[in-house]
Parts: sequence; C-alpha cells; structure tokens
Amino acid sequence: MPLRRLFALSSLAFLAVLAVSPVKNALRPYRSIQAQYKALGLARATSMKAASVYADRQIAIQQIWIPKFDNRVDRCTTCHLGVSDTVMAGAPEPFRMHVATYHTPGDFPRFGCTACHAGEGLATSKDDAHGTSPDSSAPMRPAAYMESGCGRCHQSETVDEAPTLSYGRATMAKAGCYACHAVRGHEDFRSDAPPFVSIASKTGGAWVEQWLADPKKVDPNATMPNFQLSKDDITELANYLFSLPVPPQLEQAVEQASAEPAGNSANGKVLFRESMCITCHTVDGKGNGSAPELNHIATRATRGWLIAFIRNPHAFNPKTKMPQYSFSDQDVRDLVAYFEDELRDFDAPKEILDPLRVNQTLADKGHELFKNYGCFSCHVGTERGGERFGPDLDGIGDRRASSLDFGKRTDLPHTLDAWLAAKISAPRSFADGLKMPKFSFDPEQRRAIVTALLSMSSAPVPEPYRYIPPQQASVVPAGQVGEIVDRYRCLSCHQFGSRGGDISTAPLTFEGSKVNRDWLVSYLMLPTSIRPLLPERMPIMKISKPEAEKLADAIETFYVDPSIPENPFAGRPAADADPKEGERLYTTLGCRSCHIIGSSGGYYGPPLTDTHTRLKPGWVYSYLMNPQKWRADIRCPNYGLTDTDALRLTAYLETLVAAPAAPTATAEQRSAR
Amino acid sequence: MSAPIELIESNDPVAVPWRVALMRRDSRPAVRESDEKYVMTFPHLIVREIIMFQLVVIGLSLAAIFFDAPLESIANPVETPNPAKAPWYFLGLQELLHYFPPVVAGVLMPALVVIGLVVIPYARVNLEAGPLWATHSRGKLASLTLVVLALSLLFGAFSCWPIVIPTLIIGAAMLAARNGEQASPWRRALWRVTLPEWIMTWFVVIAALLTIIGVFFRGPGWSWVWPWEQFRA
Amino acid sequence: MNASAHARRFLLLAALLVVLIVPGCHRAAHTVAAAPPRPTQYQVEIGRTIYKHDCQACHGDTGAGDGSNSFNLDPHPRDLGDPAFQKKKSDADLADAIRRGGSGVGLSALMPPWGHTLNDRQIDAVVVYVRSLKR
Amino acid sequence: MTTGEWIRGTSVYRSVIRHGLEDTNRNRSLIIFENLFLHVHPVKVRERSLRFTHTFWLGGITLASMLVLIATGILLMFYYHPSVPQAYRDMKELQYVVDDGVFLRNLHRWAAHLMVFTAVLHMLRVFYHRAYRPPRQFNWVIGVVLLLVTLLLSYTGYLLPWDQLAFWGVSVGTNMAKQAPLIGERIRFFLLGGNIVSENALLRFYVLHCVVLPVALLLLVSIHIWRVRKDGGVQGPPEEGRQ
Amino acid sequence: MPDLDTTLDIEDDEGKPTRRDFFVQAGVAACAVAAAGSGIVTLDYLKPKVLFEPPTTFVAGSPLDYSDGVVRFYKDNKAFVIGGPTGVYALSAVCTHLGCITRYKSDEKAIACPCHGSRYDLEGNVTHGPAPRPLPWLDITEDAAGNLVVDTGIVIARGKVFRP
Repeated sequence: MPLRRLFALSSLAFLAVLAVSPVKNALRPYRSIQAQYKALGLARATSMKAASVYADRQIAIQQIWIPKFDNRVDRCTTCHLGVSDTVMAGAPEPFRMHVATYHTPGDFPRFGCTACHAGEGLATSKDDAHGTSPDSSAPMRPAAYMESGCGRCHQSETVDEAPTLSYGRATMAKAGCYACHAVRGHEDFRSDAPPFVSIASKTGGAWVEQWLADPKKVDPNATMPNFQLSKDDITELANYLFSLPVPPQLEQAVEQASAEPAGNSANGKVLFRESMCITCHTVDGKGNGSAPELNHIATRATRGWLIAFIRNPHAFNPKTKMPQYSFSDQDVRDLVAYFEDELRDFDAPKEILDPLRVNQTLADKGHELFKNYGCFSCHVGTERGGERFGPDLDGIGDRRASSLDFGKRTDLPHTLDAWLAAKISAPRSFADGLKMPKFSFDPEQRRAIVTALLSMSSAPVPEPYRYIPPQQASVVPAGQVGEIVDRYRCLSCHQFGSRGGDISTAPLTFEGSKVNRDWLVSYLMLPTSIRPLLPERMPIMKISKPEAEKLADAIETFYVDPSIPENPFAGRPAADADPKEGERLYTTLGCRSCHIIGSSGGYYGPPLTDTHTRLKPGWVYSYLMNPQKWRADIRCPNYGLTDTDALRLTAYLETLVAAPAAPTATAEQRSAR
Repeated sequence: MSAPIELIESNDPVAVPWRVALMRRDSRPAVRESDEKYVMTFPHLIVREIIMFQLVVIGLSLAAIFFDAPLESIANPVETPNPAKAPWYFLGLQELLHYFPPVVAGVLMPALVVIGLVVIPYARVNLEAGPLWATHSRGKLASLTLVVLALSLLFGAFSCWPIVIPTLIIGAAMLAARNGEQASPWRRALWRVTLPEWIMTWFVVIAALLTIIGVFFRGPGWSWVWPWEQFRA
Repeated sequence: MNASAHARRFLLLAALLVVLIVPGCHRAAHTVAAAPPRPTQYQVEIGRTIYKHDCQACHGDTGAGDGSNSFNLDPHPRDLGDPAFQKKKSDADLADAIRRGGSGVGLSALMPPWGHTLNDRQIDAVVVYVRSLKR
Repeated sequence: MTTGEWIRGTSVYRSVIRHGLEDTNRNRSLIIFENLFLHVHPVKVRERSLRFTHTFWLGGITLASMLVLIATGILLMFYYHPSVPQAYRDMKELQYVVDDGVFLRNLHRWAAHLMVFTAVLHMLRVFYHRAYRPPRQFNWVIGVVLLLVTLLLSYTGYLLPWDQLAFWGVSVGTNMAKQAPLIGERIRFFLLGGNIVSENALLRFYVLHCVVLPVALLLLVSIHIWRVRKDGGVQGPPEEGRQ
Repeated sequence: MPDLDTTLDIEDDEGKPTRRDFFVQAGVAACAVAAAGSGIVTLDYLKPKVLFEPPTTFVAGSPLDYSDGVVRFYKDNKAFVIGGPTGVYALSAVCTHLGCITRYKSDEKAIACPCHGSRYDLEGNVTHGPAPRPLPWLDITEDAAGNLVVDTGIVIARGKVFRP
C-alpha cells in the first residue's frame, strides 16, 4: 500500500480510536437518567416554583460525603435523585422517594446510603453500584436480608424496628453458635449444655445412642444439633461418655434415691401442675419450650437420678436455669412416680436405661471424636482450650463471594447470602470432613440468622455511629438474699436491669416501687395467676415464709425507681384525686376491653380488682403516664393522659381493694381449675 | 599520487569553493566505496515513524477500550490471595522460586543473567563467532556433551523439568547440527548457528517456558492447573 | 479517479469509524416503567410485628376479630379481613382510626388510641399490614 | 495576498519557522536539523534501514510506548494521592468520576506491558543481528540497564493502586530482594521504608516511579539513541560477506 | 506490510492537486483534529467532577442566642455571627488585607487581625491599619427548625441584618 494512503488511513483510525473514550463518556447512562428525572419532576411538580427547581437542574454527579463515617462517599443519588423529594413519593424507580423508616428520608446527610444498603457507593453506573456481577467486591444487601444493615451500627441483641435481625441474634445465642465461633461482644458466652459427669448414672447406653443419632428426634426442644455421626462414631462416643467417672457424691445421691420407696403418682400429678413446670418444659406440645420436653422423661433418665436431680439440680448442672424447688422428700418421690406412670415412652425397649458396658478401646476412639468435633465447646469439661473451636465470624458479613469456598455446592448462586444460608441448613454439603453439625432451622430462622451474620462487619463502625443502648444497672444482692435468688433461679425468668431471662413479663428492676410488701410476701409463698391469658406463670416453689420475707424486703429496698413518687397525690388539689372522675375515665377510655374489675372486662391485661392491695399508687400513676417507659413491649397503649387525668384514674383504681374474704387460692383449687 | 599539489590562494570562499586537507600518507582512513542508496529522512523516515506511533497508540487504545486494567479489592495485609502472582514478566522468576532455594532463584540466577547480558559485547567468542561446528575437534564435542549432561543433571536434581527438557532438546539440536554443512537445508541452517546464539536461544526458550508456565499453568498453592480449568482465587 | 471510487472510500472510512465507536458506547436502555407504588417488604414486616404485638389479642391472627381477648368484648372487634370494609376505608381512614382510637372516630371506645404509642411511620406500616389481611 | 501568505510573512512566523514551505530537499533537510527532537536523525538515511525486517521497529515501538506512558502518567498523577487508603479510592474515582480516567489508566497499564515486551524483543533482535559488536558495545550495556530500569518502573508502578494484586506482588518481590546475601535485609528495608509493606513503601515506590526512574530512563534513552546515531544508525541483520 | 518499503516519488508530484495530495491532507487534518481534540479532552479530564470540600453553609444556633453585643466566632467556617441592636448578622473573619484570620477582642469590642494590625469595628468597617476594605457581610437565613443558617459563599449588602 502506498505510504500516503497508509498515513491517511492510520491518521483517521488514530482519530477515531481516540474519540471512543470521550464519546463513551458523553453517553454515560446517568446523564439520560438525570434528564428523565427532570422531565418527570416537571410533569409532577404542582407549582411554578417547584417546576423551576427541576428546570434549573444541572446534569452532574451527585454525592453524599460523610468524612466522619469512614470517609464514606455515596453517589447513589446520582440516579436515585428523588430519595428525599416528596414530589417523587410513589414514583417509579430509580426516582422513588425512600420509604419512611427510623432514619429516612431525613437523615441521608448523616448516614448516606451504603451504610444500610451496602453496594459500591463510589460507583456511578448501575451494575457497579449495585454490585450485581457475581464476583463483585461490594454487592448490595438483598432485600430479604435488609435488616443486616441496621445491625452494623446497632450492636445490641435486640434492635427495635429490626425484628428479623433481633430474632436472628436471639436464635444464634439460643443455638449456641457463639460457643464454637468467636464473635465480638460474645467473648463471655457459655453454653447451657450440661456437663457429662453424671451421664453414666443418669441414663442408658441405648438412649445415649438414640440421642446422638438425632437429638431433635428424641426431644423437639433439644438445642443440641445433629452431628450426622456414623453408627461407629455413635458407639465410640457413647463408650467414651460412659467411661467418664461420676463424682462420688452425685453417684451416692442417685443410689440413695433409687433405693427410696415409690411415691404417689396422683399427688405427683397435682404437684406437677401447680409447680408450673410447663412454664419452661413442654408436655404434649404445651409449654414454653425453653427446657427439655418431659413427655418421655421417665424413659430418658433413671428414677434415682430424677429424684436426686429435682432435689438439687444445681449440683448436677451448675448452669441450669431450673430452680431448686423446696419440695419435701415425699413430694419429689410423688413427682417422679407420676413421671414413671404417665410420662414415659411405652414403646421404648426395656433395656434403654441399662448402663453401657464400657469398651476402653472404643472409649479412647470416642475421646478422639469428642475432641475432633469440638464437643467440649458446649459441654464444658477438662478439654476446653483458650480458643473457640470454629472459625471467627467477625467480618463474615464483609466476605467477598469470590473468597468463599463453595466446594461441592455447584448449585448455589455465587453470593455471600446464598452461601451462608446453605452453610446453615446443610453445613456438611460443601466438602467431606467438615465438622459443623446440622441445626434444624426453619426458613424463617434461617433468614433471620443470615441477616444476623451479614450484620457482622470486619471493622466496627466509627464511634458516633456505633449504637449500644444504655445498660441498666443490674445489681443482684449478695449474701443470703443472693443465695435465695440463685436457689430459685429468679434470673431464669425475670429481668434485673439488663440481666436475666425474658420469660416473665414482670421485670424486677423497679419491683420495689411497684408492689406492696405484704402482697409480695404472700405472692412469693403462693403465687397466683395475675394475667390469666399468659401460659407462662410463676411456679409455686414452696418458698418458706422467712425466705419470702427476706426477698421481699430486699426487693422493697433495692429495686426501686426514684422517678416513681411515693405518694402522687401529695401537694395536689383534692379535685385531682377524685375517684368518681377516674371511674368515668376508666369507662370512656375503654380500659375494660383488657382489664377485669369485679366480673366484667377482658382477660388480656391483669385484673384490677385488687389494685390497692397489690400496687402502690405512685406506680399506678407513673405507669398510666407512660406505660412503655417501664418496659418497651408493654401492650397497654399510651393514652397520652394529662397529669390530672392520670391522678384521677389512679385515685379510682386505688379504691379497689381485694375483698377481705377473697379466697387465697389453695393448691387444690388451682389445680382443679 | 606523487603529483605536486597545486595551491590556489584566494580570500573569496565563494569564488574558490575548494577545501584542502593535508594528511600523512600512513594515516589515511580506509574509505570503502558504497553503492548504498540514501533517501531523505523527511519524509521517508519521519512519516514511517509517525505511522508507527499511530499504530502503537491505536493498538494500545483498542486494548484499553476493550480490556480494563485489573483492579482487585483494596490491599488487605491479612488475606493473601491464592495464588499470589507477580506481574507476568516476573513470573518466570517466581516459577524458578518454586524449584530452587530463594537465594539461588531470587538473587544468584537473576544476577548471573544480568552479568551475562552485560558482558556479551566484551566476550571474544561473541565478536568472532563463526558457526559452532566450523572447526571441529573431539574436545569440543566431548565438552559440549559434558556441559549439557551436567546442566541437565544439576537442574534435574531440583526436578526443574522446564529447564532440563529445553537443555536436552537444544543439546540434541547442537549435536544434530554437527557436520550439517553439506546436509539438508534444515541442518545447514542449524549448522550456521554460532555458540553464543545457541546459548542465547537456550536462555530465551527457558525464560519463555518458565514465564508461560507461571502465567497460564499455575493455580492455588502454585499447583499445576490447565488454563481451561476454572479455579477460584 | 472517478467519483464513485471516492465515495466508496469514504463509505469504507465511515464504516470503520462506526465499527470502532459503537462497541464503546452501549448506552443502557433505561425506560421509566410506570409501576404503582407498592409497600416494601420491610414495611410489611414492621407492620406484622406491631400487629402481632398490639392488635392480635383482639383482632386475631388473621384479622377476623377472633383474638383470644375478643370473646367478651361488646361490640366485637372489627373483622379487618372483610373485603367490603377494606374497600370502604381509605389508608388515611385506617391510620386515623389507629391513631385516635374508636372514641376518636366516633366508634367504640374499646379500640384504644395508639397515636401516643406508635409513631406515624409505624401506623403506616400497620395499615400496610392490615391491607395484606384482606381476604 | 492571502491571509496565509501574510502570516508567513510576519517576523514572528519567520522567527519560528525558518524556512519556506516549498517541498525541496533543502527544506526537508532543514526540517530535520533545525528541530531539537528530529535532529537525532541524520538528514539522509540508508534506504535499506527503512525496511520492516531491518529492525522490526522494535526499538521504535518501545520508544512510542514510553511516550504514551509519559503522557498518560503525567495526567494520572493529577488524580493520585500516594496514601492509604486514598490511593485505592483514587483508582475507583478514575473509574467512576473522572472523565476518560479509566481509559487513561488502561492505556498506561497496557503501554507498560507493551514496553517491557518490546524492550525484551528489541534486545533479542539486537543480539541475533549481532548489533552489539564494536563500536556499539557500550550502547548494548546501556540497553541492558534500560531494560532493568523499565522492569523497575513497571514494578514500582505495580504497587501504586494499592489493591490486593499490588500489595502481594510487592510483598513477594521485596521478599525476593531480601534473599540477597548480607545486604538483602537492608535493601528491603530501604525499599520499603520499614519492615512491612506500608504507606512508607507506597510513598517510596511513588517517588521512584514518578521521579527517580523516569529521569534515569529519559537520560539513558537519550544517550542510547544518540549513540545509535553516532555509531552509524540502526544496524540491521549482518550482511553476507561483511564483517 | 511489504508495501511500506515503497519509495515516495515526491519529485514528480508537482502541478495540480492529485489523489496523493488528498491523502496527505486528510492524514494531516485527522492528526490536527486528534491533537486539538486531545487538548480539549485533557482539559475536561482535568476539571474535577466531584468536590470534597466542606459545605459553605453552617448552622449557627437559634437567633434568640444573639442578643445585642453577642459575638460568636465559628472557627471552622471562618465567620463571626454577631447580635446587633436590630438583629443578627454574619461577618467573614478573613482579613481583607492578606487573608489572615481575624480575632474578636471582647475587651475592646473590636475585631483585630494578628498579622499586620488591621482593626475592624463590629460592623466590619476598617478602623485602623492596612486593610483596604471592610469585612464582607455573609448571607444569613433560617431553616425549618428556626435555626440560623450562614452561607459563607454568599456576600450580601452591608447593613442587611437578619430579623427573626
């Protein structure tokens, strides 16, 4: 080719090739999107002034820059132009106004977009910003796991307005994930799983093998996961467990108990009911389910062990939530007799509780398995090392899909959430030789846990953005009162400040300001049902009078709230304490839809018939002013009462006194009901 | 050349455009008459240079338009990607590190290569090189065979096959070139190759082979993979 | 050199230009679809949580007005799933009834006002959830 | 008199362009030796040296990619901060915000690869054409040094994006340097400005990449090309029968 | 490309424009356009598309905080917000002389520049020293919550106080 022609051609190609990038630039999609927004705004604007704002818009990259928040730059608003524009409510994406949540749309300058939604904030093209390509470094949070964004800043277990996240965190704690996996903030986590020391005296080899094969099949309330063990593994582990020596005092207690005469099954049945065992345990599907199911309890443990355990559960498992009931020896024998008569698996083989004859070789192999599967993480014994058995979970929510090992799972989409969901439902399906056991989570739990996992960031958000709700002081008195509290395991159900369980709806943090001492003493000795609709009730633990008095005195002294007035009527005109006016309010506000006075009203709230006997007027008044202040999940609505109205209502309620002849329900009456 | 020199004196350089050079008889430069054709640099060379530059830019721009420069996630000192590969021109070196102790592969060998390259124009063998087998002697044959075998054994001891195999092949080719002056054109071409060219070819083949292996055939943990096998970082 | 040869050469150049430029500028075809506003899953979820906590005792799981606390209420709690009721009330009506209670909108005082307990956002979420109860 | 002619008549124009525009061999010569950049060329060149197979243009391509690298490199410096983590973010900014940023970065990266590649090929071409022989011995040595400088430039540029590729490439490379006996540790310490690949290392590599090595390269390239001219122009394949 | 070696027959192109001239002109023109375009694109490249600069507006609290004689210095924003007898106004704190940041001397009720001794009264007028111009007055408005918002980027007419 002649040189001139070549020169002309190559010069033209040179020009053309150099022009590509600027042309590409001029055609970047955000420009046409901004033009569309302008058109849409002009069409939707209702005033000339509003329209002129749209007309004057320049096409330019928009960004939210938050230097204090990891120097975050979010350019999402380059396309999502209407996120805080009320004109764009209900407009088609990408222009729609952000749906209202706690932080939006008012707080964009403080939080930006990627803090909650993730994605690549710097990007100005859709695919890059949303991270839609499979190996994207910053994929957006899928809508199903949106609440994981809340968990980045909100690090408490329960997060208001993030139900899925809260459920996920609670489920993780309950399933004991933190026993094997290290997670920031859960360094002190200890599993409630029982130690093994007494297993040889408790149950039989056949039962243990059944249990190891699938704990949930034996007890639907089981928290222990399924380790998917082979038959040989099970035999070896069982041998190991039975080779562990039982501490002599426990063995002696079990032996003595098994030698005791049989009890009265009918008495035991009554006692079982009034002790409110199903507040925690389940029988025939009834009960809270936070403790083992008792349907086949007599097939799970020997009679001697049951008697010895109920007498002193804390000796067998120092961490158990079960209170030590003050039953008489005969009471316990009766209870266990009832178990043996009715709560047993009649189809179970006879030898299910026969102790296992230990083969030391198998036991040694079992010991290896025990260590290999990290059983010691939950069942604390001598093995426990300093470190968590499983991999750390901190930062799991920031893992890139490309850094994950999908192993054999070729069926999964290459995303972090799909990987996590599969890990949770079938942990061993990724490769051979994995150790994580199978938990039987339902889809709702799985979604919640993945949400919680995705909220675990590698680095915590900077200080002003990290939110941990203030901890309430949670003092538990030491000394004799402390012993009583420990013996009856009050903390298993009641909250003391930020500590304690959530089975009871009555936190004890300010109980002293709430109830009268005398009522409290009688209640502790013989609890009555306050909210008939609730299945969880205070069990009758046969607390003795001196114990009850000590406890009540401590509560009246320590557990008070200074903001609750002793006498709300002090210094107020008499008209403010007019019970007549209060009674009228009671009717017009519709209180009776939930509360009973006398014989009429709903069963949802506690009956108010004996208000004066039970409650202090200062509490009633403080409660009426703002029920949610005392417990965020109180169902009683805040009526927004004026001070005077609250006082009048209090005055009316304080006129209600329990009839002097009111029957203090005896055990027989209650159980007959 | 013994005619007397005629001298013309003048003060007008325009009128008398002669230059005079005096030199000693024994110091005349040897001027070789050349029939080489010369052309004007502008435009002949300059236009070609411009076109060459444009073609380079066009090629690079096309590459830049269709292939993005790699950018992985931000550096994370605690997470090593697997495999951690250096840029391609160092992968030969990295491949060597797979076989030899670091001090050998990382320092000794590169240093030898650089020194070798620097001394090339000062080595007599490079300047006078005639075909390797232009002169033969039994000694040359024996020492060559010895060197090839010694090198093969040395690298074989480290099971560094990407060096051993080319060494043996090139050694075989060298021997095949022997007495090739009158043989087939193919062998004649081989016969013409000089010793330095043999050595350089040996080096280039090995370097290219190591680099190609490093770039295309190494996966996680520097294990062997086929380029068509998918591996995940 | 005739004119048609010139033209051919220009066409060739033009074609080259197009071939070079077009692949570089795949302009995302972005059309604004006219989708009706629909509540996000988050709103439904928040609404469900609040409903389960505050409303279910009287209005029941499915909104039929058969909650555990409803049996001795007179008048009986509203059946929220009733299509006629759903049709009659606008979102604003429902939000108003939740906010001000039965007495606030001239109905039974047994429905308490929630305006001091829930904020507007939460009430909107409950309305979204109540809408999802329509049979 | 047309405007063009008037412009060409002004003293300002004449002070810049000293010769007329007529296409004569005199003017063609003047173009070459009155231009700083072109005067490394002789006014006339051997016709044979224009042949593609004479040099395969490998040195020229290397030089062209160097020019591309300098142009794009200077532009890229406007949007680059040698600090952690801003360096990485700047890469993203080039991609997302800076017009043509990603094009320039790609161009820079691919030109760097091309330069290393053609420099190696150039060296091989020179070797097989025996163009290292006297009087060109020293120019060959300069060429070897240039190849090393090119590799170092490419390598120091490798760290600048501060991504995983960069970080681990440099970690591996500097650990190789550490293996040198006696001074290895010290070389690595000097190179990194510390014991780990940190922001100090980034800054050092940045200075090396943008100042020290380019200056060295430019000087050496000037000498290299000047010597080519002084040694009688590019030498192609050895001719039969000539030494 | 073997034809590259074809020699140019430059000597015989004299006379009227030919096809060869056309090619040369087209090539040169394309190069010129490419060069000019590269220049423009380079300028566009150098123009930042996003800025990382603090906002020019800041919230200066409630107007009620500024009774007559109250002077508050906003260090980050280089501005004084001053309560005058008739309302609130904002002054730039950047000395009009050479750009030093001025300070308020409460004992003298004056604004003084530490660099070259310029002095201003509380309305920004120069009372002493080398400063050539009075301190500019800054735009001041009210947001939805009733707080003052000062925009250091907008200079307003002197004497235009903000009356809540």
